[in-house]
Amino acid sequence: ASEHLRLATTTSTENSGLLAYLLPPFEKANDCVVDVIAVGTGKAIKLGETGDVDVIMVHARSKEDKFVAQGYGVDRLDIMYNDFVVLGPDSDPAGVMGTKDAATAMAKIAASKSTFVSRGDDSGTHTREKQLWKKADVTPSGDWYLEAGRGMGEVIVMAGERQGYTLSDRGTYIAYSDKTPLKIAVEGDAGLFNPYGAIMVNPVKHPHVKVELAKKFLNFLVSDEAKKLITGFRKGGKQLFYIAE
Amino acid sequence: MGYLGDSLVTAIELIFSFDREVQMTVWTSLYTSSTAIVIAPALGIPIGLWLALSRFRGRQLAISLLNTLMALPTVVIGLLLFGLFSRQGPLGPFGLLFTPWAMIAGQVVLATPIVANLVLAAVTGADNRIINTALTLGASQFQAALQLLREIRFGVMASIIAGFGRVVAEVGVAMMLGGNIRNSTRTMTTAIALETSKGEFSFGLALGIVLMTVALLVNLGLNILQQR
Amino acid sequence: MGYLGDSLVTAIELIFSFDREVQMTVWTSLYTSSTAIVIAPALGIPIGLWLALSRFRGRQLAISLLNTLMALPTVVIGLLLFGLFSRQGPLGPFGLLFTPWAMIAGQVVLATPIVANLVLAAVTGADNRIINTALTLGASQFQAALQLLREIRFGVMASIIAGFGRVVAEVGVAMMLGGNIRNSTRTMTTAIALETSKGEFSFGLALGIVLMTVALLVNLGLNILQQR
Amino acid sequence: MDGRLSVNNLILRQGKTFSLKVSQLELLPRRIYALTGPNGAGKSTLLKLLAFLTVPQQGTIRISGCHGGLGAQRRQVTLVEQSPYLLDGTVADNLVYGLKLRSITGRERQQRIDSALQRVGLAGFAQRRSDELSGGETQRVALARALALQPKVLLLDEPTANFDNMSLAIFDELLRTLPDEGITVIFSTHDPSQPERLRGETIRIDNGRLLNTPHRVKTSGNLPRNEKRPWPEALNMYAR
Amino acid sequence: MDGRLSVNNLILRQGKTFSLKVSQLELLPRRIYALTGPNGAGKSTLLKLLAFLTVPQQGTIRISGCHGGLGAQRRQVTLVEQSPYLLDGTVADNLVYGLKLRSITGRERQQRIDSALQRVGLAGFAQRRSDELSGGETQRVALARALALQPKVLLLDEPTANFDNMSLAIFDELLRTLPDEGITVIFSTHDPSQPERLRGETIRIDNGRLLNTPHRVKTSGNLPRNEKRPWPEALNMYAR
Ligand SMILES: Nc1ncnc2c1ncn2[C@@H]1O[C@H](COP(=O)(O)OP(=O)(O)OP(=O)(O)O)[C@@H](O)[C@H]1O
Ligand SMILES: Nc1ncnc2c1ncn2[C@@H]1O[C@H](COP(=O)(O)OP(=O)(O)OP(=O)(O)O)[C@@H](O)[C@H]1O
Ligand SMILES: [Mg+2]
Ligand SMILES: [Mg+2]
Repeated sequence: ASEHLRLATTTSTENSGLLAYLLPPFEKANDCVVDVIAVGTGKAIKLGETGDVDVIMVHARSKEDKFVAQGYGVDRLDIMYNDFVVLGPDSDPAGVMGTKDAATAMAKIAASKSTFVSRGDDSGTHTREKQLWKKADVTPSGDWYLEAGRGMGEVIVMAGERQGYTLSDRGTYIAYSDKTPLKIAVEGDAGLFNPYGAIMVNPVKHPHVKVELAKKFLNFLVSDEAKKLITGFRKGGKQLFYIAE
Repeated sequence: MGYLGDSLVTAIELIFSFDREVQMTVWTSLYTSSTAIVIAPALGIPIGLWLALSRFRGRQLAISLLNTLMALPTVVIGLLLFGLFSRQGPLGPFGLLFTPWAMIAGQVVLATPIVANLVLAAVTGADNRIINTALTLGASQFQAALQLLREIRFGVMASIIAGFGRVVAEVGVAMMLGGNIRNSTRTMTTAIALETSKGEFSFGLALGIVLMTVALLVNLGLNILQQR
Repeated sequence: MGYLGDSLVTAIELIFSFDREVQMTVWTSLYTSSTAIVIAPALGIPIGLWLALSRFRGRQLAISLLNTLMALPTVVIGLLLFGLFSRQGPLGPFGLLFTPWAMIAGQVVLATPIVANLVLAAVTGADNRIINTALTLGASQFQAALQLLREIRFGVMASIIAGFGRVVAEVGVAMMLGGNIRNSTRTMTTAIALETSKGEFSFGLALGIVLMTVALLVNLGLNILQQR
Repeated sequence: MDGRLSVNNLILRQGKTFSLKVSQLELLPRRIYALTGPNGAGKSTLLKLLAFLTVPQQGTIRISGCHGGLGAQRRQVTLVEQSPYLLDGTVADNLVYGLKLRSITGRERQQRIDSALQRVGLAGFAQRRSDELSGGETQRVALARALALQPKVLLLDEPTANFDNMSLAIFDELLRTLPDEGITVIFSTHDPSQPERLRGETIRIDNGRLLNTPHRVKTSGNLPRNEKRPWPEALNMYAR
Repeated sequence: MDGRLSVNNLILRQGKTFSLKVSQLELLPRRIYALTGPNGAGKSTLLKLLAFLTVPQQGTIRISGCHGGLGAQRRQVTLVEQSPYLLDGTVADNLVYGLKLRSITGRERQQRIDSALQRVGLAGFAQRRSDELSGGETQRVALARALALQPKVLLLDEPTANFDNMSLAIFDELLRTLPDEGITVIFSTHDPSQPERLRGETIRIDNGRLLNTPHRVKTSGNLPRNEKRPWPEALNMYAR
């Protein structure tokens, strides 16, 4: 008989285990259950548009802004960020291991026609990848560029199988680190930061949205308690998410 | 292949740990599939019977259409019913999306053509004296059809088993319409898909083995039922 | 429901635009499924025949196991064969992973139990004089079995159509073993799944309509074949 | 008078060449009729029509004293087909089926089953599986199954084709008693002496046309041309 | 001598109560044998064994001059079942099937089909669909289908049960000529006069035991107790 709040979010937050760690205190305090629907960024936004969830939490800033601009969402909040890494095989055919600048590394990969596996699914990660190609002034195409159209983990596995490069969020990479021969080739570039935002679905458009609970949830996400939980969350001994300042 | 052994061990552990979450998932899988496979034959058997026994213009086309419905991908069913159950859809106000009922509805759509087609095939292959025998012994058309079904029960049961296999193994409908919500609409298959996407291959496979075990038990039960 | 109309229009546009990428996807779906549905009956029909005609201890259990294989989720098949085809797996050196061949292999695993089960059901329901008639007219055991299949061809065809529907509609195997690579292993269903995950529901549904159209054409073809 | 079968202007076309035409036929209650004629004459076709199992393209069949539709009329009549289908299960299951449909239960059901099996010489066969019977046993079970229903009209399509001589004697005996039980019997046969033995009236049919109707002689005026007339001359007399 | 059927120490148990036992039986080539006995005596069971379609639990059946396995022996023998199954398709398809398996093609194939249909009085039936035949027509097509194969041994299980009188005459005529064509015929029948008409030797069977063997009289020593002996006394003589 406790109230249900529906949260559509990306697979990366759910699969990392963060939500299972972050949500129980909120659920307990408010006597509610948060139903997590973990899908691709695009689909999460779509579920917000159709009003089938109360809150969305995604990482694709441009799409989020559009979502709000079109009146589907209100109260966008920056919650946290993690970072992307460029992964590559030990053999490093493009010679990018240890490069500090992501765009340069991407250019090298394209120039050497080393296999690169793309998410190809308009996800947050894919959007970022496209930005990087643009910055590197490359239009990727050809046999070396595989557009897989799959989830992050699967793409890491595919890149591993094909001994190619790929762009991944750090959390998923850590989860897969013992299942893939790939190593981090590039990290730490500011262009690889990956902010997550949470947005409430507009109750004017969708009157059944549980405004009270959704607001409480958004407030919780930016509360000190949540911040402590997020920064304290470790996987394999590593911190995955950071708080936006 | 390395993870196969791990998976077997994990599967056995999972089965005997009586982990509440695993039990819940098994239960969700089972009761959605079972409900669907009670409803689907209620629709599919009459359709199959009717297509097999009646003769009308366009019957061949109708059969081809029914065949085609067996090729309906679960994602497409998911999309279609999403439009129905979503807040903006005609059934939106009932709030059925992301509940087991939406999943059951999708699974019924999935299984009905299978049951109908296989019943059609079974009736077509049946002895054509059955109906007349029942009629001349005093059966009504409906009673004669029932008797026909009894005579070809092996084929009818095969259609139900095929339908059950299809719905218990499907992911798309459960994902789209159920939402894979933990402790609510997470089924064995969506859990497997989730674990696989997390890279937990051996855990995914272990859940697969649990699912197969459950399906085997169901089939053994049905088999015993059929023997009688 | 709003996007249903959009989808129909988009589907018709897609079909008549002769978009190269869509054509490629249709073609990949068709030729992997078709190849699989040529191989699966070659395995499934003998299994079904044998289970139907032979009598041995444990036969009932074998049938239940075969029934259970119909409940094998595509993701599980994907996981199993992934272990086989991956670089570290026994067949790794052949580099079959993420090629159509791996998909075909998975689809064969998926369809074979369906074909076998439904052939088993058809034979069980068949007139039990057929085999003896063929034998006494001079057929060998093998020729008699062939004649039996000819007599119950409606049931056999139904099993193949069901198998075809299953593989052409499946996503898991194509995703796991094919990799959904654009212009290479992307099938209709993986494309639909992708568009859906992007939130492009109406485009996904449009692709679904295209897939149904293709499946209908195939089934009409099979239907004509069967009529002869 | 109840249980009178009237056929009027019946036409049924079947296959490419065969047509059955019966302009008029009256079958009186409590009588025995024998339907004779060569293979392919239309005996089985006519019997199926009389059993309301096929619907003629033209014309009517009516059973007097019955004011229901097809289903109600069908209940008055039972046909034992030339090659009868036994329902899956035991012999008893086969006999029970029609009784269940008529809500006949308990002692009466058991009595009818026992008596019917007795009458066809198959007492003790109740628990035999229906697919483990010999040809003649199968035919006799089908006959018992019909007898148990006590229909107004009993249609038998070559009921004794696979009977042994003992069963044949039993059958003849049995049939003679049925009119007294209020049952009209119409049976087809190739045994030239059977109609006489049973004191039945013979209806002869060939090529889909009746060569005579009972109770009065008819000219062969409506016999199609090119008719082969394979029926032995010796039989060209009307029984009884 | 080729085509001699020898049965030795045969035992076949079937169902709960029935057993067929034949200690010794020799059937000579180019002869006609009639198998008679009441319903459920075991006629069909024996014929299926002789056709190598069932395997006995004990004992052997051998056909002389044939040194192959079961398959090769089966090719020498053809059984027309009591209730024959016609393959889906036309009458011609049914006759062609066995000929195809024997690689008989062209003119000879056509001749054999035409002649076989002619012999059973069904000339012109070649293109009829096999599921649109009357009972007697079906039986005759099955007979023609077997004749076309020209087997060494022809087994007929109540072949004339649904025959009209004309066909019966044709059949009798036909059967008499088969021995001259080198064919041994074994047929079961309930028609008491048929063995005599065909000058066949009668083998009588009851309750799974032979009451006589051809060529010599046998005591009923191995007849089971409680035997009902329903066979009319008048027939207790051996044909020919
Ligand atoms: N299902 C059918 N479709 C078309 N024609 C049929 C069908 N059944 C029978 N016929 C034809 O109709 C005619 C009459 O058949 P019917 O079975 O009534 O003959 P019958 O008098 O019962 O013969 P029999 O003594 O051989 O049983 C035959 O020429 C037969 O070939
Ligand atoms: N499949 C079976 N399983 C068990 N018992 C059977 C089976 N078929 C026949 N029987 C039994 O075996 C006995 C012999 O049957 P069979 O068919 O050989 O008799 P038949 O002499 O041909 O009789 P009919 O004259 O009635 O054709 C009968 O008691 C019968 O009930
Ligand atoms: Mg007939
Ligand atoms: Mg018999």
